[in-house]
Amino acid sequence: MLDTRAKFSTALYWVFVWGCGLLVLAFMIGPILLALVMSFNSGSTLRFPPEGFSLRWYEMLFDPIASGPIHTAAKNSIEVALSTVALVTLITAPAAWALARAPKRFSGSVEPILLAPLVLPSLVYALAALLALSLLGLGPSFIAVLIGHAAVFAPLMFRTVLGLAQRQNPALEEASETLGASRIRTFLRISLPGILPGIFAGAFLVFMQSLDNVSVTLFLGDPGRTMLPLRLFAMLEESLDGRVAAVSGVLILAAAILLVVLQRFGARDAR
Amino acid sequence: MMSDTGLHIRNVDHSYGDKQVLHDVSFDVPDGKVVALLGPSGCGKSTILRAIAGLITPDRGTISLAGCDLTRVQVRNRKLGMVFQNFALFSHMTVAENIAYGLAHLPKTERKARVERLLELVRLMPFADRFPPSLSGGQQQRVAVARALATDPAALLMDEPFGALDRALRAELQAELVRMQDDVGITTVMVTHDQEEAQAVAGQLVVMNDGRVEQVGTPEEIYDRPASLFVNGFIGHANQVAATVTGPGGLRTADGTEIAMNRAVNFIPGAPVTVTSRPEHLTLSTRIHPGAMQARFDRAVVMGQFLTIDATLADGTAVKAQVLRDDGPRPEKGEAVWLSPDTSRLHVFPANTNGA
Amino acid sequence: MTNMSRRAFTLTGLSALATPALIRPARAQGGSLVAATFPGSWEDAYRTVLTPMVQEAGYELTIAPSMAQDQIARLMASPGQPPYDALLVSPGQSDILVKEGLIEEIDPTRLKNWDKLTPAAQDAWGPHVTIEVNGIAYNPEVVDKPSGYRALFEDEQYDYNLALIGFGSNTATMAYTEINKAYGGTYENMQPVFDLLESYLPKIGAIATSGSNQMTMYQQGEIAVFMASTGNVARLRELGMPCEFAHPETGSPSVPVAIHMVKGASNPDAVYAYMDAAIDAAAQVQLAEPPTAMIPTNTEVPYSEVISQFVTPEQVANAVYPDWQAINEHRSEWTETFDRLVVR
Amino acid sequence: MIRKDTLLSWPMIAFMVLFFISPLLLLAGISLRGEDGSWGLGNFAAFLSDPFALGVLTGTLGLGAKVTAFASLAALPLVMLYWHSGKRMRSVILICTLLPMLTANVVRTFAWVVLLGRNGPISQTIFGLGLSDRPFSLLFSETGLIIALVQIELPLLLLPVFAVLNRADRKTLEAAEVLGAGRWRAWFSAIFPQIIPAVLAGWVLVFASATTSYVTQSVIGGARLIYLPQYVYREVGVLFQWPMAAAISILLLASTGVIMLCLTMLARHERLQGHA
Repeated sequence: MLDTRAKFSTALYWVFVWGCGLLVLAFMIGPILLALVMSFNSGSTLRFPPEGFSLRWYEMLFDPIASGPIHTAAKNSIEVALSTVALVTLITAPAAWALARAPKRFSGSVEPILLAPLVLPSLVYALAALLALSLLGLGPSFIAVLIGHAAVFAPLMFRTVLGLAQRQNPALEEASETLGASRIRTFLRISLPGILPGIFAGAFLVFMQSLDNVSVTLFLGDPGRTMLPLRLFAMLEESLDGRVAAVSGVLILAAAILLVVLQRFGARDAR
Repeated sequence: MMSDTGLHIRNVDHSYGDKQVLHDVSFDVPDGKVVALLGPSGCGKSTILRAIAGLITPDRGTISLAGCDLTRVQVRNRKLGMVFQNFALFSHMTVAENIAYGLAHLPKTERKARVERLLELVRLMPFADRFPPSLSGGQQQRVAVARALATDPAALLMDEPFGALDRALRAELQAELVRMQDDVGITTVMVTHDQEEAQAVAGQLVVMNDGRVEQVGTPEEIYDRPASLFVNGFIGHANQVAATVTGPGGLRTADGTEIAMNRAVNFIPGAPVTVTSRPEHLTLSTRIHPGAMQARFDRAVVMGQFLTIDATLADGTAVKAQVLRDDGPRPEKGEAVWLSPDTSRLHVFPANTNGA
Repeated sequence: MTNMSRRAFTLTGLSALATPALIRPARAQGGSLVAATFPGSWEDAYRTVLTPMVQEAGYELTIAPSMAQDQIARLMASPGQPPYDALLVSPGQSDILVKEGLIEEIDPTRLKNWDKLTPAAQDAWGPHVTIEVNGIAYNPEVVDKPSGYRALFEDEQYDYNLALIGFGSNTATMAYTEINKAYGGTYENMQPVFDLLESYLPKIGAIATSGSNQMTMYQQGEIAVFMASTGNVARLRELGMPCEFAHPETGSPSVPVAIHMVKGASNPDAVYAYMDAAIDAAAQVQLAEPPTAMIPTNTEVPYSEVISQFVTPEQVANAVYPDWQAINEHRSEWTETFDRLVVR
Repeated sequence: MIRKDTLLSWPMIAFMVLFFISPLLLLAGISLRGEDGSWGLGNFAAFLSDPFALGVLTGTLGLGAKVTAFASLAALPLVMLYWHSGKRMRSVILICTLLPMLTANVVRTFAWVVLLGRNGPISQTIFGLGLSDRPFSLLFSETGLIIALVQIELPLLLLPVFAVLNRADRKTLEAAEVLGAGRWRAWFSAIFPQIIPAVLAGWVLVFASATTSYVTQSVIGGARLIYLPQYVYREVGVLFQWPMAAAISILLLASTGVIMLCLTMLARHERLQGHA
């Protein structure tokens, strides 16, 4: 009696773990796969199930005349995203590296400031930044978006680099110095390889987030330069243009490829 | 003592924040000799090693090597080899690359030859292209030593070089280090908390406690003539008994046993002292004996030809004695026994106040 | 500012959010202008059709997509340093602009195409570039042609198929005032329409966040009827959707769209060149075709095939023109009432 | 005084203080400005005394709480599966978790617009099975919004937990089983306590993210559901009430902050319990 109950409980356990677990997994990636499927839809509207297979939306998306504005928006957004990654890397990697070695009291009091943007809504920040800008008599511009993105997304890289830098044995750098290496050589040959996976992972996150951000871009962006997420949302809202699905397909593919590359490269200890 | 060869540490003080961790540390390492810095963890031995390496700048004092003052020299120009605790190998470089790291200034062929020579020295030739994480602890240690020796350093510093290894391997590598030291003959400072290791490898010990040098000497000197109660207890076992000075050569232990020393002690009568004795300098008897302390027999453990005896004095002090197994009595547990010390081997220190 | 009408905020509207100190985007001064247009197909069409024409006239045109309401907000925010040189708005907003002194009367002699405009389009504050005729868009595969506004609320076949939208939309605002009249209300008393909406809410198909949002829902089959302009219907047909346009029984509320010159525009010559291009016959012929299907105001431009399917020049001439002054007086209050009515 | 060893961190600190902290302080300042130019808490009072606005505030916090709760429920079996999985399966789960987080917002929103619609698979299935008398739309409903937000925010909860599980000791589970605990009890008594701090950290992220995800809220929630972010946008972009927008932002910030603080304190407390 007790035995059958125990057996039943164990069976239930595995049904729950595997059954519900896989169900949740499907729930997480289902919508993404659906977006991918829809992008090959041959019909003119985005109904599910799709009417047939075609590459027409991709053709249309890559057509430089029909989709010129999308290309421009993508170019603008990639420009901002790459600049953001560069700026963030420049200020964040050295800071995370230094703070991993700084006295606990110092790093403990500084880290909350550097990590705050992770939990503060970027919308509120965007509003605040816009107010500050207007107070200074400046207008939205490329630089404003760049700085805004850097401020909001820097913690993403800070966290990934800090994690690795903290786990890096400080004796490695000392060993390098006792072996006669200069500070620069020590940094390039010893410290940097240690935190590089963190920089890559962080750069990836920052890039994706910058490319995807709406609120900061919206408030701080130059109205004459359309950015990709705004453009895509306008498309999504104005008419369910199949190109939205095609863009989704491209973005999913990009994310997946980068993810696999990252996994191969050094994600082994990035997280 | 010549001051233009060897490594000399003079009056070094250092503080981390408000906490002073080194107090007026001075000792010398003769050219080509191995000195072990020995002490419990947190005694400042690693700090002094780091000060020698240049990884920290001491608040006061000088460090000189072969006549040159190192105090103002940058780490990378000190030309010292260092073996770190847990080895600090560069895990993203191969064994050969690790060893070659300090040889960037050499031409390629010369560098290659030197790396090969060192690989041979530490017998790691087949592992040249492996990455450190795939090696065993002993092999990693040898890579660390080879890397430190590669630059042909004026002195070698080793921070707990055997700490990460298991016991059997440790003895083997210690022997190997001694062999290598005989070959290379390099001035070496080694930090350890393990007295046996220190004694096995080093000709000179520097015993440190609480940021201070307690005693410098050969292992034998330190064992036989400890300069302090701490050293006495730290190197080998020392039974400690509270006593009072009764006269120029007389003591009375806490339980009233009168001990007559064969020499004068430099304490004024009435001063509280701690008397120490090595286990092997106590003899056991089941009958009352003049000058012997009465104790309760607890147990005896066979250690080869010796018997290690645990007993407890009337005031609760635990005492160990080591006697030859063949002769001597075998009391029952709880039986009263008498322990008589070899008075010529007793040490007398001011009363132990900190309980160390 | 308080009389500024409220508009349900939309994503597209957001893409051109008002900023108080928005200074003109960095660009070469002198030979260029920034013109605000509605985002979406307007923006694309103006960029492709007008930019080369303005360039030919020697000026560089930057199209800044922005909803009419946002254009005003930005202008009000930075007095003396207008972010745009030219605006694109409907009378609802023109009225406010005139009252706030944000735009200038133009000099018609500087427009080559002025005389070709229909008399109604020759507005002293700037030429009308098109006229939007509004009515009801419906899906003939799902519902019958509605006879008018009342049928939408009274005929059961439209239940769960009708989309509504807030008073931010000109199309919707005009529809509501017309419906209100049909149910016995006046501009001063909108209670009848609000009562109607409140009782109808349980049967509503969806409430849209913006005019264009309705088209997305329509495409998805989420709704089958909504208040639309002929341009909306043309766009949906272009996307392959079955869609028809119905004129309401009370007449089709119409609204012209005009280009205005911002007071203090950095380069009036460029603005004139831009206006001229927008009312040029060649441009309007192109814009009259799908997907924009804008009803031309240039008399030399015939109604394109797609436009002719919805309206005739006679219908346009007889269209209903709402009283924007009365609407603007109450609009913010209506917006507020509507928003609170629909939020669950 | 700048310590030499912290030198490299100062550019970032300066950057964040200058470009992140000071605008927020400015925002807090502006929120105190009344319509008539006076200073005070008038905006907050006006917002909090308006039942409609208050409803938006509680609705927003409620949305955050519901999303957090449902995300936790959904996370549980997957976390357990991850724990039992080998290396290969773990990396599959990890990639499946990272993918939704790293795909663009527009993709996820777009997918949900299709999925939740009246002609979407969910509605069609339920209608097809005869469980509903007509096709229905989950779009523009709170249910639909919660479903979408749970999918979007789930990785934020899972990743910190996975990180803990990667380090967790398998032996504790074995010990529990040796002691005779059933599968369920073994998991909940041996493993679950270890992941609690990570779960709390995840909750903070999910809550903060769900309450402020403007885009998803407005596209999936539609016009009939209004949350604080939309309210802020409306004050800025439509009504042009800057100080009011600032005040609402500060309220949004404060409510998230308070919840964050509570959870952090809870995490500390639990950890203390764990040690005792």
